[in-house]
Amino acid sequence: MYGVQRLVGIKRMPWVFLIPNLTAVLLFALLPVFINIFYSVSGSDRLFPWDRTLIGGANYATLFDCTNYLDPSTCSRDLFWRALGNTMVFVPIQVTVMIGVALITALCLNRDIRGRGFFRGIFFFPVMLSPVVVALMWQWILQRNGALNGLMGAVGLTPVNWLVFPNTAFFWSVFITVWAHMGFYTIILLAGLQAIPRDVYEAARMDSASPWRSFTKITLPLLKPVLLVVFILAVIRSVQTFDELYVLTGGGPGSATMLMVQYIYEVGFASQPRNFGLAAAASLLLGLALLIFTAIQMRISRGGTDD
Amino acid sequence: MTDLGMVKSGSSIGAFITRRRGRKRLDWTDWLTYVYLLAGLVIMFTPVLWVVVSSFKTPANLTEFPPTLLPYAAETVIVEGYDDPLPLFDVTTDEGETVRLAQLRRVGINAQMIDPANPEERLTIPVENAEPVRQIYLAGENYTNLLSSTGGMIWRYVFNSLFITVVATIITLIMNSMAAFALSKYRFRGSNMALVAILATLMIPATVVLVPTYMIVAQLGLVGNLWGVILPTVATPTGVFLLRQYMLTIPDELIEAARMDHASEWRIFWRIILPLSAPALAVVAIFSILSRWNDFLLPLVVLTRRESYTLQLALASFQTEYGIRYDLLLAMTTLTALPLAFAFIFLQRYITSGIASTGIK
Amino acid sequence: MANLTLENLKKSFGVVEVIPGVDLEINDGEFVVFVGPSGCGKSTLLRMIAGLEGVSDGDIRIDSASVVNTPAADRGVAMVFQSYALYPHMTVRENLSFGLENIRMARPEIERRVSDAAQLLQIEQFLERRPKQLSGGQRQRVAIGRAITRDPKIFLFDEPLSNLDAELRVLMRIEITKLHERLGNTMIYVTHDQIEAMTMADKIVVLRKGVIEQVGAPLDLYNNPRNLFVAGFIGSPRMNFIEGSLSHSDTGQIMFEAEGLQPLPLPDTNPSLGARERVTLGVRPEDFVISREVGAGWPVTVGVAEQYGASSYLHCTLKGDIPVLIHEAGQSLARRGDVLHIAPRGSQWHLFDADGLAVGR
Amino acid sequence: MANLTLENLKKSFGVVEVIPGVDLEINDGEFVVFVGPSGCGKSTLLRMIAGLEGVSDGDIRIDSASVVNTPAADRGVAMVFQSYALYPHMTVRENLSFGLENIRMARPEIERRVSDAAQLLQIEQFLERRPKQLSGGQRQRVAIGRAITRDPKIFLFDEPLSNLDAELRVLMRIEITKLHERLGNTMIYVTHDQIEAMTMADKIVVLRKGVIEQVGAPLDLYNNPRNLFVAGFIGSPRMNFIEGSLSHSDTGQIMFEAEGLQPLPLPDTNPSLGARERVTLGVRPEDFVISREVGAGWPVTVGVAEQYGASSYLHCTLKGDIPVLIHEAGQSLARRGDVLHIAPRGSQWHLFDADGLAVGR
Amino acid sequence: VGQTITLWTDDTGTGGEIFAEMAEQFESENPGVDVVVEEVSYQTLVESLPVQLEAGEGPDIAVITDLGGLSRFYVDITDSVDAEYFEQEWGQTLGWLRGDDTESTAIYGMPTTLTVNGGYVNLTLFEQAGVPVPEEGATWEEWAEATRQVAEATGTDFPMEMDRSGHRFASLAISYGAELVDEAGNPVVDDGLKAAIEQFVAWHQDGTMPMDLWGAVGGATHRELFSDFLNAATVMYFGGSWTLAQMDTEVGDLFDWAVVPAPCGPSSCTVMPGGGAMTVFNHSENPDIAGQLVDFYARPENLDYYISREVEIPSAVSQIENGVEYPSASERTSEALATFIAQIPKMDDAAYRFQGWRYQRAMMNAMTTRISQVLNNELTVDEALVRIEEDVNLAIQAGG
Ligand SMILES: Nc1ncnc2c1ncn2[C@@H]1O[C@H](COP(=O)(O)OP(=O)(O)OP(=O)(O)O)[C@@H](O)[C@H]1O
Ligand SMILES: Nc1ncnc2c1ncn2[C@@H]1O[C@H](COP(=O)(O)OP(=O)(O)OP(=O)(O)O)[C@@H](O)[C@H]1O
Ligand SMILES: [Mg+2]
Ligand SMILES: [Mg+2]
Repeated sequence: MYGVQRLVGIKRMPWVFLIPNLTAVLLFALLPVFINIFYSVSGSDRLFPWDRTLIGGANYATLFDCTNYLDPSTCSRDLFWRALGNTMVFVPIQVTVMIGVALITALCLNRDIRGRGFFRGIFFFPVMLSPVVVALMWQWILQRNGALNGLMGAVGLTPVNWLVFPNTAFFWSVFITVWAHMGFYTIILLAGLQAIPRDVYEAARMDSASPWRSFTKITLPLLKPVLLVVFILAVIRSVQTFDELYVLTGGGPGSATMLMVQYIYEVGFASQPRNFGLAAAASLLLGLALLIFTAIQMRISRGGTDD
Repeated sequence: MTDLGMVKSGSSIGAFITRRRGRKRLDWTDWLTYVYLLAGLVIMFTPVLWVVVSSFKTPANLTEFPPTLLPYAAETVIVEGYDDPLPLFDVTTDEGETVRLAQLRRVGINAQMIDPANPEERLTIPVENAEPVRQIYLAGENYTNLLSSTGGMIWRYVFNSLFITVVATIITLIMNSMAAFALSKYRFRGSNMALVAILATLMIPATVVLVPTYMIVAQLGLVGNLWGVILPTVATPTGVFLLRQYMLTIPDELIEAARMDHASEWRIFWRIILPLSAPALAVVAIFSILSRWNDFLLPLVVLTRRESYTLQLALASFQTEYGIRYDLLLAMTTLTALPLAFAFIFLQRYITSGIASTGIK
Repeated sequence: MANLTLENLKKSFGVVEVIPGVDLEINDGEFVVFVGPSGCGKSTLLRMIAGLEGVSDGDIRIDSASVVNTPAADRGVAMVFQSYALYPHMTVRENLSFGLENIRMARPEIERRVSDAAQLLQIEQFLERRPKQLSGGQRQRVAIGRAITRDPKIFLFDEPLSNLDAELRVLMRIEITKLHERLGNTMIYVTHDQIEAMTMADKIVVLRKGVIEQVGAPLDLYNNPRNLFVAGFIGSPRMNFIEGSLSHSDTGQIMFEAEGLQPLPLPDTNPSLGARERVTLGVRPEDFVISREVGAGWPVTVGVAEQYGASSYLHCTLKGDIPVLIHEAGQSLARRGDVLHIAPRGSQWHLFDADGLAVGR
Repeated sequence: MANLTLENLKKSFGVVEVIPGVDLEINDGEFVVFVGPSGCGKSTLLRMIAGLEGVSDGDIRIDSASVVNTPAADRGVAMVFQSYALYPHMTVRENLSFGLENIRMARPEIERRVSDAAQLLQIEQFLERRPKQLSGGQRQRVAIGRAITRDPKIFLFDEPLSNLDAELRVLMRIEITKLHERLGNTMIYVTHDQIEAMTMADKIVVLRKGVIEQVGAPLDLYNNPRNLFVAGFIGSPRMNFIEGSLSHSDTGQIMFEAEGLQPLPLPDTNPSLGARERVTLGVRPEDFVISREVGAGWPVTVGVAEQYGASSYLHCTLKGDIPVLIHEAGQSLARRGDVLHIAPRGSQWHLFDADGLAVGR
Repeated sequence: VGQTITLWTDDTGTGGEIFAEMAEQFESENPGVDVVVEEVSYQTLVESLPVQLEAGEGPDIAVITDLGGLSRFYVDITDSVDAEYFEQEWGQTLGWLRGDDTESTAIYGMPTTLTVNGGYVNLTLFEQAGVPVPEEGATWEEWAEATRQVAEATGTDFPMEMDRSGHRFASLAISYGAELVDEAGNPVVDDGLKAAIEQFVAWHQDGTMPMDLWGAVGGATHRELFSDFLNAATVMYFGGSWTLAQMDTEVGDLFDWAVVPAPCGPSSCTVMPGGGAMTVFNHSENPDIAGQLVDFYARPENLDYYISREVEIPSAVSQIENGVEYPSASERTSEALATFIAQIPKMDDAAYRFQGWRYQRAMMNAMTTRISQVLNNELTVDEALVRIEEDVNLAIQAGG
């Protein structure tokens, strides 16, 4: 390795360190995106770009083929719009609930209580389960003859066929994704909480601050940078939600829980023949939406902190 | 002059409610915390516990509704003249007595039963009068069936999963930390570009680029090869980000000191930076282990041969067009989650301290 | 206004008894400094007074009312933390008014108090800045301002200047002294710094392992330490200690003898002082009479001669390698290797018995 | 062994010129201390000598060979960093030998050198410990040891003691002085601390904004500062400055006049000193003659009287609110509000012209 | 020089084992050839194999179920096999493998087994309810009515259930007169399909069928709830012949059950055929040897051995006509198999055409997706029909 340094000179050593990772990024992350862009403007179910024919914006036109943009039923690709709509409802709700719950949990775990390590483990445990396992497990619990209905029957409640109704299915979609991922954010928030100096709280105590006021006036503002990271990560992850819901509901009932990524997967992968072009077009639109969101988010957060 | 003293009397009730640690009693916020955490414990853990308990249920016990809390199996008895063991039932006779009989066959609302003590006489009993005799029974055969149904391949899957997880994690750690080192400790043109390029990939859902990724893997001739799963996943943007944030906190003076000590840049990285980044490396390792171990879609398309299957793929093969084998699935789930549970137990204390020190603040 | 009484105050953390029992009376308006080696319980004591730490046993009375069950905020005390503990996300103004808003004080009154405090501490021009945008000294002033706005009966300071550089410390030290003079409140001040203790205190409390060793005015402690610990602790550089024994000379003079050294007559002795086997002689660096004449005292060899410009410190060794530090006013002419002769000046020496207790002259 | 020559050395960061041009000659074996206000370029200069920072223009010569293009490790200089920059994950032994291993030195030779250095610095018993397990002073010694093992021609120290507490600083200061005496290497030492500069240096280099203001022996600078800046910078507490003008008295005495103050005859003046419009009179705190008699000098009012025990500092104000700090040996009897009369002692005063340059007496 | 032939089969049955076992003989007949039989998951065959083939990867031979969809990856093995014998035994199914190309006479592989959709009925419940089991020729409506009566009488949760699968639904649709695909390979959305969907929706609305399958699940996801039948929670379950083995082992003595003849629609009494075919792929380096291996498996004695060991429905005409012995099967299973085999001659041409259509999967996915949407009031039946046609046309566009 010293040989390398002598060869390229110390000035170029950072590139030597960067190249392996950068190569992998270019090859397995950025190149696929560019291939996707090409897919979106070409037709046929052929995998290799050189086998495909250019068709221009036809795929985009198909996606936007609607008679009334306010009513997805009138769109040729109504599922694209429904999935988009669902994503736009799912993401804010799921992220809000997730961050809310994770924050409360982190606050509890940050207290000086017995069994902190144990509880921390409990809340983190689901993060370790694979999405497929999580979904199968909950499907098995929530199905008509599942454990939850058994439990409800046992305590005298009428069993509910949870996954049959759009609203309850949506509720459980949010619940399960929160259940599975909140541990991750809890730990990050916990780390953020622990980074807040203790003496600031003591000062607040001397300053007669009630617990609520120390939370809103001290904890929240000081946690803001971490919350921002958590927020962005949670949004990205939430938009990417796929495996759990695919196994749990397949996007149903109807298309009530079908999110964008599932739509893309079904169009581009699970169908026969595979419509890579349409899937790529949809994914690029999704990417565009994410990009705009991130940009706005950055702008807001930069505007919010003036130091 | 001392209005704080006056506040005291006015807010004594408030003071009582907000009374906090240092007093000998638990205050209400402590109670609230415990209630919340216990509720959390139930919600977070019972499903998992339920899976583990259920993995010991027989298929019949599994499909039962309402489900039983513990795994039960019908008690059976071997009766002379019958090859298979017969299930036992407690039958309430017309006189109100209860006798224990073995069921031969059930036809409609009636069942044919015999008294094990007196196998000659066949009785016809209405089904609603018969209550199966059951005992707690741990169906270890779910696990043994699992092993046999996978044709002894399970160790192969375990090996594959371990190989992918370990190798990918090691490569991830080395590659990410090299990149993070370059991006945190050198000032050079293009460093911002490189950082943005790496972080931008955070936003790309793996599912969406599955097809092109597969194509690239195929072009590299890695289909069916464990490396075809390992290589596309090693350049994780979060890993680079976390490590970089952490390395920013390592004083530059250490590097300068090492340079004055004749250390080459590689040696600085290998002997100084890497050991010092241990907490952040632990965090990245945990995340890498989790995601590699649980990876599903990419292995599904890339790992085509049974010998190259991972545990997750094997798990999925219990859910086919022909139905879900819950008994095997649950056993397998328990088995695949176990190593992670252990990994977590050993590494958990690094997670918070590690994240805390990676400077996400 | 505010007398403070600590009565048999005890504190244990788990099984570790940190403060085994402290009795102390602090009068209204006094400036009391707690000193003691690291870990002796200074902060703990202060935090118990503030109400941030519970009391294991004993009582704390402010103006003869027990406050052990009063929440921190209602005791009428204010604390200035070592790390300032300013709210980093609030402007200086918000920092100053936060406590007042918490007790729902009327807006105009808050503004009046904030601007009064700001004026007093000359931080008016920083009111809209965040703590990050302030220098160390300015932050310190804000921290004090925050305490002032609450108009407390007692101010508590926990090493408030230890994060400042030497020059700023001198300035802030004087400012706090002036503040005390102006406000006239009771102030309790914890420090490691000799100079701060000596120059600021009305009364110094010397602690060792949670036990009060001596209480008194600074010069009182400096001139009449009650024991070896206080003698060694108060004064910087430290008092020189030489072990030896006492005897009577033929002339009735009391002589101090140490191994290898000629017996030295102690000037101004109290004739009642008898002969003793094991005593320690303590002489402060500035309390030696230095001469270049043989016979005028013990001979010492100069090691390092440190010239401060205004004064000089000679690091010397007595026979038997006993180090002796000598202070000489002005710029010394002594060089390494010179031999000087030293003897305690007048009554400026201290004697301690085998138990370390001061022996009256 | 090693003379060091800086020749018109310049450094810019981007467009900011930090060092506009420095010429300096350091002789073999000298102990040179760089002092100057924060940001004046001391560290930059040192790092340029070490080779950690590039040179914008000019030349650095060690033993008359230019080293500007030699890598840091090969210049034969060793640096001791402010934060020690010990490798936290290596034992003391590994810290000491890392640099030697990097140049593939033979094992026995490495061991010999490490044990020599450890013996010299009395850290043999810590060789197997990690830096974390050492106290501040011990760490400092290890840092020095690491420099020693490399057997450099020149030692560079960048504020090596600033992280230690006051007591330890005194000790380490003396140890470094002794080390210098023993090794006899050229040492360059950057510090903020007056005392360190005064007591350790053979030669002090005073820097301001990257420009050398004065070079000389410590007492030389103390007694004969070349300008107002050096006068104010060297010496702690600072020299008192009073602005006024010079005139001749009727008796031919040279008189210093300041607004509102009676003209004061300056003792021991050089008759060639003419009348001047705007001068600054500088008198160090210890250079006042204090008297309680009216007419014996300027009357000052005592503000805070700080009693250090061995000496006292009186913070006084001259008419017109000009602050004057007076040093009194021993324990002063002055109290707040007392009026004292002061005059400069003998020739212990300094005069600076309107440009701040010292005016010969 | 050793030549390696890789063969993939899915891992649900024991097929792989038997193929491997038989391959030993082939290997001894052809020294130097190494046959590697690999059992892969069904998901791999359906989702991953096509992508691999696209990339020129994958096995030499696979037993696949999407017969028409993959036709462009097959290699013609006419020269390696007894073409006449193949045409005679599998004339119709060989056409499925040719996909769009109706002109072709190429032989792309050997259909291995046939699967047949069919209804399982809980006889015990009928008995308890005292309702007679509808005879052969009974219509879907009659079945619905009868099962409703049974469910009501016995307190069973649901009268009928059907796998969430376009393939299952196609059985109903074709019976109702749906053409689904015309001779030219274009999707047909006709009144038959509309009637079938309307009927199907009505059954979900009146509780004849539970929402759990078609209602609660979205997209193209396959879903089954055979456990409902095993738990006697439904009177009739419309699934497939492949569930037989599970029935035999898991129902045991709990109740009496039977496979019933295909219910009739206004148009016909058909169910969908299905099944796998062993095909050789065009990237294979040894297509000749691969073809010979297929030919080897196609030998009558090997075919019989395989079918009887596997307890599957044969696909070869002679076997269907002559019947196959199943020495290892129970009496009830043999009976059920006979019923399944008896349905084969009744199958509508439309069913065969649909099964062999390259865009069958696209159509089936469209049907499952859209019917679920109708069930959840996201679309009307008419809108759904329009969407189904659009979906398939889009797929044809993409595939073209
Ligand atoms: N929360 C705690 N739990 C257990 N022991 C503690 C706790 N806080 C302090 N101690 C122990 O109590 C003793 C006194 O601590 P304290 O902080 O009062 O010392 P101090 O005099 O302020 O020291 P320093 O000068 O270093 O600040 C120490 O031995 C410390 O280890
Ligand atoms: N890498 C850099 N880029 C830009 N400016 C720098 C850099 N390093 C130092 N400077 C600037 O150069 C000037 C001199 O810095 P230097 O660190 O040498 O000061 P210093 O005398 O050591 O100060 P201190 O006593 O605070 O350590 C400062 O104004 C500083 O802001
Ligand atoms: Mg303390
Ligand atoms: Mg510096």
